[in-house]
Amino acid sequence: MPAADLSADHLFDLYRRMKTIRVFEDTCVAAHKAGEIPGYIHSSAGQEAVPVGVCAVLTREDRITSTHRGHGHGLAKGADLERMMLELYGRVGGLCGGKGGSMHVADFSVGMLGANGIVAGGIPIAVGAAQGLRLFGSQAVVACFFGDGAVNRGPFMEGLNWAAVYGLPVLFVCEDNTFSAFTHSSTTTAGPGPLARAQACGVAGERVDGNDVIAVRAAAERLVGEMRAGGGPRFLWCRTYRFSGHVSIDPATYRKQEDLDAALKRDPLLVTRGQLGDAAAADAIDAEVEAEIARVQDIARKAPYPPRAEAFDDVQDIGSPAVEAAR
Amino acid sequence: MPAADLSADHLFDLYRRMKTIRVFEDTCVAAHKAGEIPGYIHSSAGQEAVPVGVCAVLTREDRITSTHRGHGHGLAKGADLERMMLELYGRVGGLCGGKGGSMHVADFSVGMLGANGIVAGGIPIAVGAAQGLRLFGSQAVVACFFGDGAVNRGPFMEGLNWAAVYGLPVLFVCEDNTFSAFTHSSTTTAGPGPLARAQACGVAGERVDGNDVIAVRAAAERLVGEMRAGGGPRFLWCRTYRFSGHVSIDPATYRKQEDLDAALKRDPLLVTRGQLGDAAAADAIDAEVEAEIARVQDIARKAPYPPRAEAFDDVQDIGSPAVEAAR
Amino acid sequence: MSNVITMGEVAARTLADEMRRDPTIWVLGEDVQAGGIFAQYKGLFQEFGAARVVNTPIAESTIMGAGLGAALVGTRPVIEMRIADFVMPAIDELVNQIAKVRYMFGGQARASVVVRVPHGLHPGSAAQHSQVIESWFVNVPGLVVAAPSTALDLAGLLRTALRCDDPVVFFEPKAMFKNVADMLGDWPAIPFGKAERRREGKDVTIVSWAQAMPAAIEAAAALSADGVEADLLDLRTLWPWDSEAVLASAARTGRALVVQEGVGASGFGAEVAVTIAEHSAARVRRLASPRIPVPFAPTLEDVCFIRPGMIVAAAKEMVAG
Amino acid sequence: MSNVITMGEVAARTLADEMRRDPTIWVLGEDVQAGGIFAQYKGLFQEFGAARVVNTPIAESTIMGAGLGAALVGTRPVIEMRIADFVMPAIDELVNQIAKVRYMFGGQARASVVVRVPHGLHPGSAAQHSQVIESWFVNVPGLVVAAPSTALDLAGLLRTALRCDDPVVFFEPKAMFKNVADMLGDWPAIPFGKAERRREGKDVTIVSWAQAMPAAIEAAAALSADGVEADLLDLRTLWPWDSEAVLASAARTGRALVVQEGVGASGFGAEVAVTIAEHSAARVRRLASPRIPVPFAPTLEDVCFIRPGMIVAAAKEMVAG
Ligand SMILES: Cc1ncc(C[n+]2csc(CCOP(=O)(O)OP(=O)(O)O)c2C)c(N)n1
Ligand SMILES: Cc1ncc(C[n+]2csc(CCOP(=O)(O)OP(=O)(O)O)c2C)c(N)n1
Ligand SMILES: [Mg+2]
Ligand SMILES: [Mg+2]
Repeated sequence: MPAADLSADHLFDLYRRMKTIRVFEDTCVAAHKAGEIPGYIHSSAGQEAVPVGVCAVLTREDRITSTHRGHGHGLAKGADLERMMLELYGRVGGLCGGKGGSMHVADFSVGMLGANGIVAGGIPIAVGAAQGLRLFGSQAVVACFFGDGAVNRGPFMEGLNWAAVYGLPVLFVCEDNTFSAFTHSSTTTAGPGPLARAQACGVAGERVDGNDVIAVRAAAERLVGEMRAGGGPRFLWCRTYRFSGHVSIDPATYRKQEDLDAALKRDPLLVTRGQLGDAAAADAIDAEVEAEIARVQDIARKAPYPPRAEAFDDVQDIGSPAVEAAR
Repeated sequence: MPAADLSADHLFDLYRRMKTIRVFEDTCVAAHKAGEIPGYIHSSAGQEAVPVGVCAVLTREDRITSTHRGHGHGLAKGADLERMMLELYGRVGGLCGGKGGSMHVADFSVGMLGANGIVAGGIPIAVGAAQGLRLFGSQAVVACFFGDGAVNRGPFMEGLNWAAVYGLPVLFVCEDNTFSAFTHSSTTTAGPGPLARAQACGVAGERVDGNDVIAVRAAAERLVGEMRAGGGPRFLWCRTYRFSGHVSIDPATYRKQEDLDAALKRDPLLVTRGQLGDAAAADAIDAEVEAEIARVQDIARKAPYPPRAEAFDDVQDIGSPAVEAAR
Repeated sequence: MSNVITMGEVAARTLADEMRRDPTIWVLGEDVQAGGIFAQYKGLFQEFGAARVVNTPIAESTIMGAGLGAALVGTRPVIEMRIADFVMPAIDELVNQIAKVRYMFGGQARASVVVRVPHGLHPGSAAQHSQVIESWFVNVPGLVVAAPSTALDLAGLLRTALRCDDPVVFFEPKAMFKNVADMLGDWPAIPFGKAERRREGKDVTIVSWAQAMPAAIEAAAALSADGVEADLLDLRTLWPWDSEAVLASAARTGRALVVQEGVGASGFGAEVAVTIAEHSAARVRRLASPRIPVPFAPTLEDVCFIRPGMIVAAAKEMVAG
Repeated sequence: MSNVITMGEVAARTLADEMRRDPTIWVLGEDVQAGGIFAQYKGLFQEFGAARVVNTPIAESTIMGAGLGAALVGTRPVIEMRIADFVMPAIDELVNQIAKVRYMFGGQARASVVVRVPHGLHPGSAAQHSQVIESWFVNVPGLVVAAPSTALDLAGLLRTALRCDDPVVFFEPKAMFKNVADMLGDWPAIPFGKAERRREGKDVTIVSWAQAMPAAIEAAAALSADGVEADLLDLRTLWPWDSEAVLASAARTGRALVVQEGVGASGFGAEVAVTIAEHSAARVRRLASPRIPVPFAPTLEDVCFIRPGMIVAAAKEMVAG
């Protein structure tokens, strides 16, 4: 049965979003391995409950910042599925016109301020976005996603302190998937963990089971509620596990099989299915999602690459290379 | 009376060092205002108990890193007074041959790895020094001095985490003089303070009255003892107050007169004099110190500037500008 | 009625003007409420308050990155960097993020920020407080780079920077902030990419900018006294830079001397001089600081300065040779 | 007996060699225990253990700064930066500290570090994983800059870097790490500052380095087939760089084409070309990537690559013109 305070519809909707992310990731990893998608793919399979749970309590006006593993964040915030697929394929119509690819998916129309190829790169951007919004008198909040590896980079602490100093409505979401690339994060992170670091900078928060979308959603709701009431920044530490390698071609041999097996048993999709308690309905959603993603993949495969001349657009207006080229 | 566990001799020695720093700073500020010393002077007047208390428990083999306000750290670690004065005057015989000046005083012969013009710049250097020393099997420890403003820069957290991850013997000493340049640090630092940040990164420590050299020394002794016993990094938060402006020419109008008055009553030299309980002996030390600093200032005033050609030395061996110039 | 003020005050007044015009402009940086270390923000806190003149923690990465975030939601931050040397902790945010967001995201985003960067030699400042790093940002697509040398140019280019949608790295001549000028009239916006002719001449082109300009002006006068007429151009902006004016001048004189403060090796002077060499038959030569960190002692530091005499000598050699 | 291995393995074996020789050499960086992302540290953890092959937190500032600290007490750290784009968070430590410590402290200190930086275009890597920033470090006094293009040069220059007391920024051609070569014999140290002639010719000098070299070699062969003999120099080190060899060649041919990967504006090619223009009568021209961030889609990204055909066309134009 769905949790008491969530309607069945809403829970099905959360499940559908999570499933969409999963199938999207798996499809893109396969397409990358098949040579259809250039560059790298960082799959968020196994972590879907985090962005879906958090974004469920955000409005379209709210903003998010993301990471190199950003497809799920974008899809959870409402980015267009077809255009995201087109972007990963580097085709015309992609979210970024093919200029960004997987690591730079963004959809500003829904408040998704961009994936980021730099670990912790989104953190200063998130606090600044909150500061800018305040200048306009906006009530919007900002959710800032980052990994467990990012908590060791300086901008993490700078951003926490910054948000607390100015009392900015930023929800810091640590998506703790256990690994920093090929390294178990426990070997490079000292102390009691991300939440303690946040508290030491004056940012209160919670730790939550990142595989349980209902729990993530509930915690996010509490924290964002406090933020909207003027409480300043909050922190949400979500424990989860990365199902794939760091990038699509990483066999992740550094990982213990037993850990992976244990994690797979706690697959967030399985957890949610259990909470839904309606396997047939879930199966139906699965089928719809798979069809939808097959459809957009087909579109992406057939779409043209952007014309070469577009490489010179959108660099800058003044001193533009287009001007130089035309000389 | 001297504290029970410190000999009178030792306490007199601590007082002499503190007084030396004070007179050095005051002399250099005056010389800078008189146009004798170029560049900037960041005086550490009022903060002398911190470096003197900490360095009292270090051996010559131990290393320290420092800040832009580094004269006191150097003198406390045993850097040559005359050569430091020569350096500030930019003369031949200066610690750095006149290449560094006030902001870059260093004396590697006594383990003083340099002042630093970059806030928090010494922190990564300190942890790396400890790591390097360990590779050689050295038992030496590293004390890392930085200000209360530095705790908001990313390398601060990176360095704490780093030292804890590798269990390195680094004593992080936060010399909290209340200000970050022209800004009261309380307005830019959120949360319960530097020590809490350290603890959140797995670094234990203490808070101490930074104007009481006996208390600083005692805390440093405890913490360094734990470090030498293999306990890993420790943190010492020293509360003190900057008597001068940020630089010699800063009138510090942003400072409340009552705060300054209160701080002057807690002048670390007065505190130590009280602990010494022998005004005549202290007066005698004062006179000796003043004479000594007048002596080295006189030497510095008369020393020649380095010859122009030396500007091209010590840049690099391969691709040296000296080679280029000679071509 | 005279209006004798410092260059720092000119900067502050220009910014105040623009902040009155556009409520989305705001400032963030260390100690900006105190007026900035060169008085270049003097009075702004008093007029615009803490919401628009934001004192920040010492956290350059986040000063730069937060400026970007605020730009992405539609404000126009002025990002104060104190001095060029302190940009370094913020280069990731400037180069990997600000310069690229518009492009990476296919035009969805704009980073309309002005990054203010006092730069150059300042006596007694030594290796970590004296650097010139212009060429790095010319090398970075997405960035506009300005480097005025006079109060009027600083005002006019700052105005343009605050009105333009591209991110601008705005280098300011830090040793000249205290110079006073009689700033009569108003200080109109100046377009990027237009050099200013400081002296007209037929014998040799001298191209310079930023803190090397005063020496270049003095040298040009001295040359004239000796019968050598220099065509002296102040670039004022480094990207885009006025290659048209420079090439036209070089074509007329047949000789171009490029004079810059800061290390010559891969300095911006190389880009100017090589462009002349590629596109004209003019002979080229550079004058710049040697490839050494800036030393402290006055006798050593002296080797980093470009003195008028050096320019005179180089120009005469070119004219003779 | 053949010894066909990848360039990544060549790098790892060379480093292993030197680590056996000198116990003060050690490595720090992200994922180095896993062998590095290009296998350039393969096997080192197994041989030297966790004390000398140190996996670090994701903290570039401190990776760089800790490397410096360890150098100041006498060790020789190899500082792994993963890719050039990630040097940016560590530029303060590299430029404000490492490059200057010896000088600022009047020769008391040495920063004998090797900063390894895989750089350049790598298909599909987009704006934040493809940059070429060589010229920034040529602009920084105190630094040696290497940029080999072959396995043998990588091995030989890495050896030299590990034996030299100056800090070396060691750029590695990241898209070539998987290339295999038959690495017979041993791989001796190669001095910094010596270019390698890849082809001899009298008609036009082509100067290149790093990832632009393969295209230059192909172009030189194609030119020869068309009767144009190029004198092709691979610089291998960018500071110091072999201006002697370049100037001698340019004097012989009277034309010099400088070919680089990465943005041309204030790229290192400008320094090379302008030096030729200043010191010889040779005509100069540059080929480089346009001043745009590196885009993702293959059709767009293509404009950033220097293709052999472009070199051939430019060289022929120069020879004809
Ligand atoms: C500044 C920086 N350093 C290194 C990298 C290379 N890198 C990409 S992802 C990654 C691991 C990040 O770990 P985490 O923050 O936990 O995110 P996850 O990949 O687990 O989602 C690393 C080291 C980078 N992109 N940026
Ligand atoms: C990275 C960096 N940013 C800014 C500065 C300019 N600056 C020099 S000292 C200082 C204040 C430092 O405050 P704190 O760390 O408390 O040290 P204190 O001056 O009080 O000793 C600032 C902002 C700098 N030197 N380096
Ligand atoms: Mg992770
Ligand atoms: Mg302070």
